[in-house]
Amino acid sequence: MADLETLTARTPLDPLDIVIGGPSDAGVTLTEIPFQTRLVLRGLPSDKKFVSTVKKALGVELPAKPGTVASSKTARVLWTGPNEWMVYSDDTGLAAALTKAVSNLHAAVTDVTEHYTLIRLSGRHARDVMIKGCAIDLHPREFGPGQCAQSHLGRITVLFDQTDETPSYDILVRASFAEYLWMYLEDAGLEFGVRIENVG
Amino acid sequence: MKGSANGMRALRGGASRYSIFALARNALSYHENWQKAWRSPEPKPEYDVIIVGGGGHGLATAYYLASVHGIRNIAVVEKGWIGGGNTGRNTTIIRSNYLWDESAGIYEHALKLWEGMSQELNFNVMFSQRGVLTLAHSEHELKEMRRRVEAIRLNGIDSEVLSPAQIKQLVPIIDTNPGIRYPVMGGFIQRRGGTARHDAVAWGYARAADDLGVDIIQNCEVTGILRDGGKVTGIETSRGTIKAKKVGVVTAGHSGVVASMAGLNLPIDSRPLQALVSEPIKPCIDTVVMSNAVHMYISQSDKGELVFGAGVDSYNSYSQRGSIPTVESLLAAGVELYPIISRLRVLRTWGGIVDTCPDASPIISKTPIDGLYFNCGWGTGGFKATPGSGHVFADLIARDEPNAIAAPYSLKRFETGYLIDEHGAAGVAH
Amino acid sequence: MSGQSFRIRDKGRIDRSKPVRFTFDGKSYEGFEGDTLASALIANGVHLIGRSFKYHRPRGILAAGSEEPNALIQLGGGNKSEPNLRATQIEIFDGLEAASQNRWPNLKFDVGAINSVFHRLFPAGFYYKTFMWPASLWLKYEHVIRHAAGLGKAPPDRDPDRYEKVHAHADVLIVGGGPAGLAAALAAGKTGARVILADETADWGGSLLSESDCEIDGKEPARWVEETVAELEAMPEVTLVKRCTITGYYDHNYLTGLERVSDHLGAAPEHTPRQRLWKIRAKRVVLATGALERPLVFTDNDRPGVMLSSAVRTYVNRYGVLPGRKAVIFTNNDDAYRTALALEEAHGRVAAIVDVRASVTGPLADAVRAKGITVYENHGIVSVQGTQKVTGIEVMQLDADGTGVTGTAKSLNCDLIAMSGGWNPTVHLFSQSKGKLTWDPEMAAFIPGTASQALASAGACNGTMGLADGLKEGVKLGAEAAREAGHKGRAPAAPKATEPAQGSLRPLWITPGKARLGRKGKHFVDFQNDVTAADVQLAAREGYRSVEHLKRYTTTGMGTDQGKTSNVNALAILSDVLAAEIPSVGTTTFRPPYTPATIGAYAGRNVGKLFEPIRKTRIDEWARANGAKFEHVGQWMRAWYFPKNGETFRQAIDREVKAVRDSVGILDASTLGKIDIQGPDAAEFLNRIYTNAWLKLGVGRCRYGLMLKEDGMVMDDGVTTCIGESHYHMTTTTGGAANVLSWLEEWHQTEWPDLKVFFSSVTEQWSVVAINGPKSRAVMQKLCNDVDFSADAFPFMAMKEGTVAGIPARLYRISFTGELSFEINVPARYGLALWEALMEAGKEFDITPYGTETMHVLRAEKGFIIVGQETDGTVNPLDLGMDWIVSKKKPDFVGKRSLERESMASPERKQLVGLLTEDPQTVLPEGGHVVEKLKPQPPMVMLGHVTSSYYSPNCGRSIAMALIKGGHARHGQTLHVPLEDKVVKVTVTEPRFFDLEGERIDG
Amino acid sequence: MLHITCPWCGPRDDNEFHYGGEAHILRPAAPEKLSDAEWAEYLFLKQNAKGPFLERWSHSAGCRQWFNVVRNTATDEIIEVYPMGELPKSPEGIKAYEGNWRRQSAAEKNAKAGVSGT
Repeated sequence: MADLETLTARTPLDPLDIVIGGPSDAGVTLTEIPFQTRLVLRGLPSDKKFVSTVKKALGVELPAKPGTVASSKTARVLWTGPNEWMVYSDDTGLAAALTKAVSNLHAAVTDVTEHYTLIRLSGRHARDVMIKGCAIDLHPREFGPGQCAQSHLGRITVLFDQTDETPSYDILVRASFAEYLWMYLEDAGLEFGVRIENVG
Repeated sequence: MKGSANGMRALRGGASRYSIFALARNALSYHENWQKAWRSPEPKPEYDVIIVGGGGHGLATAYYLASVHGIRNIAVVEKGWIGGGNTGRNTTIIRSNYLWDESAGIYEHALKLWEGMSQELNFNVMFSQRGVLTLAHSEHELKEMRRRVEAIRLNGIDSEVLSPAQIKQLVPIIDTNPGIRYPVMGGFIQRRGGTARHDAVAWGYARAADDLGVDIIQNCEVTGILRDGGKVTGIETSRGTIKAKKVGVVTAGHSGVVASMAGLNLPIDSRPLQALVSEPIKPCIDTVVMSNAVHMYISQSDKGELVFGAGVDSYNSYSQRGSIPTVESLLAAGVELYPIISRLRVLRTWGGIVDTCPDASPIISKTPIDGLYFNCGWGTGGFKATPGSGHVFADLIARDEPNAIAAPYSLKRFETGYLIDEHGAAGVAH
Repeated sequence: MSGQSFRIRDKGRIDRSKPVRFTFDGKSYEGFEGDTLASALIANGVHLIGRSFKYHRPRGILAAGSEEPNALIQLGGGNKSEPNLRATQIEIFDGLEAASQNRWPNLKFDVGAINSVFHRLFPAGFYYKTFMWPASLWLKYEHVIRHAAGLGKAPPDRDPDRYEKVHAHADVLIVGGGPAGLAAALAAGKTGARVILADETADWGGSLLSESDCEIDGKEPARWVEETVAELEAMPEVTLVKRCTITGYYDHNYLTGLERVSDHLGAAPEHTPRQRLWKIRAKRVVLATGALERPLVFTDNDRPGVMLSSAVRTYVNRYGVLPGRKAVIFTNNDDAYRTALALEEAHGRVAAIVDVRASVTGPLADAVRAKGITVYENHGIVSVQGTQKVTGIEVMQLDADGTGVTGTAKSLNCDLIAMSGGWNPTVHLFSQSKGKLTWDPEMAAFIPGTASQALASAGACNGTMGLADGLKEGVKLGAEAAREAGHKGRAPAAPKATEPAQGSLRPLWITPGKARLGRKGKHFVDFQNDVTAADVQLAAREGYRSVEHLKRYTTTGMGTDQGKTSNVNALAILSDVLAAEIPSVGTTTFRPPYTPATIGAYAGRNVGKLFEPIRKTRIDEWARANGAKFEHVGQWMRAWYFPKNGETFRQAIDREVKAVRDSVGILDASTLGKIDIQGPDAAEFLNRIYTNAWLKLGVGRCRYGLMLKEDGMVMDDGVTTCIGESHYHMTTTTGGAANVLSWLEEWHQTEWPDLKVFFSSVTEQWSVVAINGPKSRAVMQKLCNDVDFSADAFPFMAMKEGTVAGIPARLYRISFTGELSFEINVPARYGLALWEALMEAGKEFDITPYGTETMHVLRAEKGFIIVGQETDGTVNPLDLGMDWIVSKKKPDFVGKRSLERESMASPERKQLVGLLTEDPQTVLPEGGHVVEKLKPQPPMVMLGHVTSSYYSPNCGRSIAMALIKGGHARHGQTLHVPLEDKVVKVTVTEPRFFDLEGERIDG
Repeated sequence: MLHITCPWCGPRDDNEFHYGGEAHILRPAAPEKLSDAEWAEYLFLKQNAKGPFLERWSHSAGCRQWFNVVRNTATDEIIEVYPMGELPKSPEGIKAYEGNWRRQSAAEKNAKAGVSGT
């Protein structure tokens, strides 16, 4: 029931009643991207059948290099472990399709769309905000678009990838930690000015 | 307990006895005539008992062997300087309000000895019974606290439940706002608990033991444990071989290392434990306050430094240094509970090595080797136990048989499964 | 009025166009921008700054940097007040308020000074020797001692300022912005390496800013500094951080730094942090931390007006102030002669130079003599006149071996004594990094030996004292470090530098006085803690022969300066007494932080609402809006109960508990841990992890499982469902979720990697609503028409998929209450919608929302355990009477072998029982302990404790569960629970109280 | 703060990792064949070496993978990182492995006799 979705779907940040807006020259902007399809894909890279099947289904080769991202029209695939990937997509049917594709292989597809939400941190000071709470070296020489990492941010664990040179970081956070992360980023951004672009 | 604990037996007669009068008298001679607190003799070829480890526990063991059991031919061998291990690195908290009967037994035994220590040793260890307050921050912790308090009370040990209002009165700098993440929902205090001057404990026992003829040998590292078949015959040291009928090992932080010299394996991991002090400030907290939920405890030294203790670091290490995030979260918790400390400054941080057992309880035990005894695995509880540990260990060594207090702490328990699980009993969130 | 009568007309780097007003002890003064509080006070002729810790002796300014032991200040008031700051480090700003410490009623007249009258009663460690009788009085003595001690005061309340943290990474971190550090930074920067250069002061250049008698590449040192800094600032990969003290050197080249971002501005602009904690991981580190000058230990060397020689030069050349109008230089080396020349150049007068060396020659000596300044060779200062400010001295000739004096004393008038006892390289960070120090007899100091991390020391901190050599070393090591970090590039040529040549020094650790040491006047070693040479000797005589014993017994080096000016002097005096070589006596270990670091900076933003995450479910907002009371469960906030207006806790719970059994109740169970398990070997894996059998669980079927630790103790429990071919959905306790997932991963990866199975957490993928009670089926049927809810079609412990209120859902027929019950799982975004739909549909049955407390009561009525309440890590399944779930057939599972130890089945173990109080209305306190033989008062033998206790409206009485020794054999026995105020009589029963036949499960 | 190189994610600060204690403690394949004392060797006894020590870590804040590390517990220097199921290759690691009393323990013999993990 489509209307039900629009009427009642709630994102983990909705209860914060966040006010959209802020200075136009803000050093960072914050955006929530709540209901994008997110799938945990498990399988063995050594399993040729698995790799080729998945490539067909996602339209892109699974990133084999730790901390890298591969993108196609349908999906963005982040390396999260030697036998694990995080798949982002706007195709709501992807979960079913992918599950079906790998059904008789040693592989697993787990829908975690609701388990997480995604917060996009962008702007000329985005990196300065990130390194306040993240110990990974995000210097352009070390970390750029197409790279992802799982690490601590403040007091929680997140998965993030850099999506452009601005820089912008898409930070995937467990739904129940989203409120904390949002408050954290807002506070950390204060000295540079924060603009909120979208929530929910 | 014989002589020692009840009898305030005056050691050191006359000139060398410490008192305000002695101070005045020596002032006249510009303090040029004070005797050595302890001799630093050359090791003899043989002793009845050798205690390996010149920390508080080892020196206390030697003292009680001499004073209670009348054994005088004793050496304490220390690889560095006495009191240089955990004795001189801990946060000096003393209490006996433990959950299990066995723990209450040993720690209360210790506390009773603390209460007469300065007088017995004629050395002011500054045992300050300012009270040790333990906080509860959730419904779950309140329940755990109630369980603990009831057990302590029925063991005949003093313990008192305090309301947040009473806590605020006792510790004005604490934030009792119910809205914070770890609200102060209650607590219990052991008024007989408190702190002591850690170095003084080692020095006091050393001086008293030395006075009874015990040889305290510093800068003497044990390199081997000599055996004849199943019996111990002495030790190899950096200063040569020393024979002995019995050897008691009390080397907190290095128990595993020494055990392996005797071909023994212990159920022990050695972990860093960090602590720090702030710059001295005028008195602002008169009690020791512990908060297990946020892994921090705080007290204020007589010099005015705020003394903070953290939780044990997660990995094995002998480097006497922990990980900085442990300190960061300790101090965040500090500011959360005591907002006024934010602008104060950390003066000194350090790490000790704690030997932890799977059940977070110590080992006071005979070993498969006749005449070889181990006292170790005190984890973070070592300092408060010092006199009790030394007292029962001396008894074990002298009689080659554990008394009722020491018996539960045998190595055998890891085989049978009769553990005394103090951290298990701390409970997990449901 | 400009009271700056000690300001030098044509010197200093202060900005005379920017006067700054500040107060000290309430009196208003003027200084200039660029002044420190110390230099500004000197400009105004103020030299009495504080009182010492023990004897309350008047103290002035000893140094010009962070090593200052005396001039400690309480800065500001209210919640921004800060104790124990060094006047030498405080940059003044308009409106700054400073106050002296540790004195009463005021600085000039301090009652505490009485201590110095009785000083002979207070030798080192006196407190160990007295205050022992009667024991009961110690707390009283202690009270007095505590209030006498303690320096400054904490602010009254919460800190209004912000603190930041930043993680930084560098190819090369250079610590110290003096000549060597700047040279190193330039060399490293030119290779394109990522360089961080940090300095603890507000200005680049370090010692160069204090010198007027040297040149670099033919330029004034200050010019060279400006040009170098400009060049560095132009390099994109070079980060320059001023006012940043590198405080700690930890494992694997991890260093911390504290940057004072806005302290010098008085108040931080909005949102700007006050301070920032840097956490730096560096591939290579170059230490260029300089050296600290040593005081000389002579009679009454602590009087205001006695200063370190280099500090005097700094005040003259860098700040343009004259610390005294007539100076005496007291030294054991040539460097102090530069101070004499600097003073002369600044129109100050130098009464004489007193030098302990037998004969002094060389360019500096010649220059001084050329100015007509008398040099007393082989002499020492034997007395100092003036208590609140030096007024004069007496000098005498030293005897042959320098342990006594001969001849007659000559008196000299002076108001300043500039002393130099040589230099200690600042090896603190090197030592923190676990590097080994070695003793350099040439300069009589410790210098870096073998390093144990990827670092190098350049310049004075390496014992390289000459300017030219320091610059050369900086350039070389900076380029080397960059190369080792992977950045090629040749080292540029080192700048040429000229400065007066210097001869060697004579270490004379104690300057003899007229009387025997300790008899007349005091030779201070540690100024802040009032430790004298006599104290050090006393400690050694009493057998405190290790350096650590010395420190701890005398407290030397334990002050807020951590012995920067005292440690080596103390060590040397100790080794004298022991007649041992200094290196053999050893040095003390240096511990972080290098200088005291703000607690708030370590806390950063992890305070208040950001102290720790609080996790909420998607139904939380409804509970809040509907007046729920909450409890913390691990990191989660859970609705505890839902009081209606005016209800007490007990009334609310009774209502909720009855409502569930009479009609229907609704619970937010979303916090339960959920793990998605897939793979052909999933069942086999579960079979090894759980105590019961899992190989034959059909699709759509649920089973309760118990997990043990390898030691046989209960770890976690929950229901796991087979939701498809080799696909399982595991639930765990709320608090155990994370642990269980790591537990599964650990066993899989480290023990059974051959098993084909994958685990993923899905805890928050699903919102879970449990509805319980006879009417729950009716409610379900109203909202879901694609599932047959009849008991046969949808039996207990089954799972079905359906659509509830239009939301795709998984329905589990499992029960934690013993009632007919459904746990509805929907995608989290619809959690709130589902809840509201159920509330609406349940209206006609008066559906009752309930929280964790009612859940606990209901499960207790049925005797279901809660891990963490009935268990505490020391309880095994047999103790719980759950033998039924421990498979006898399976060859092995985690914990099986431990369970077979004789002790695990011992009848003496604490076992789970029910307790019924004699008076059905009495509710036992949880945590109460059970005894068999009641005694009039403690101690008494305990059997165990009450784990759960409630009033059960459904049983019409109180119920309780307890773990007691031999409990299973005690059913029917009468025991006692002695409480503080009363004793409760109880009867032991089965731990089950309601619906013993289990007839309600189908509604 | 230790800098530990996750075999997959590269060098990270130690607080991203979960410590797993002594490595190469094989789980007995037939526990029932062991005496209580022998079982206790597997369950409780530690090597706790001062010096090169073989230990397990898991990158819990990252890829959640377990691996082995040779670390000198006296200096905290990390000598080698190697995968689960393999043995150390560094001389220090090999020495530490072979020198461990566990190699002779009944529990390990029992484990090796049957199917074993790492």
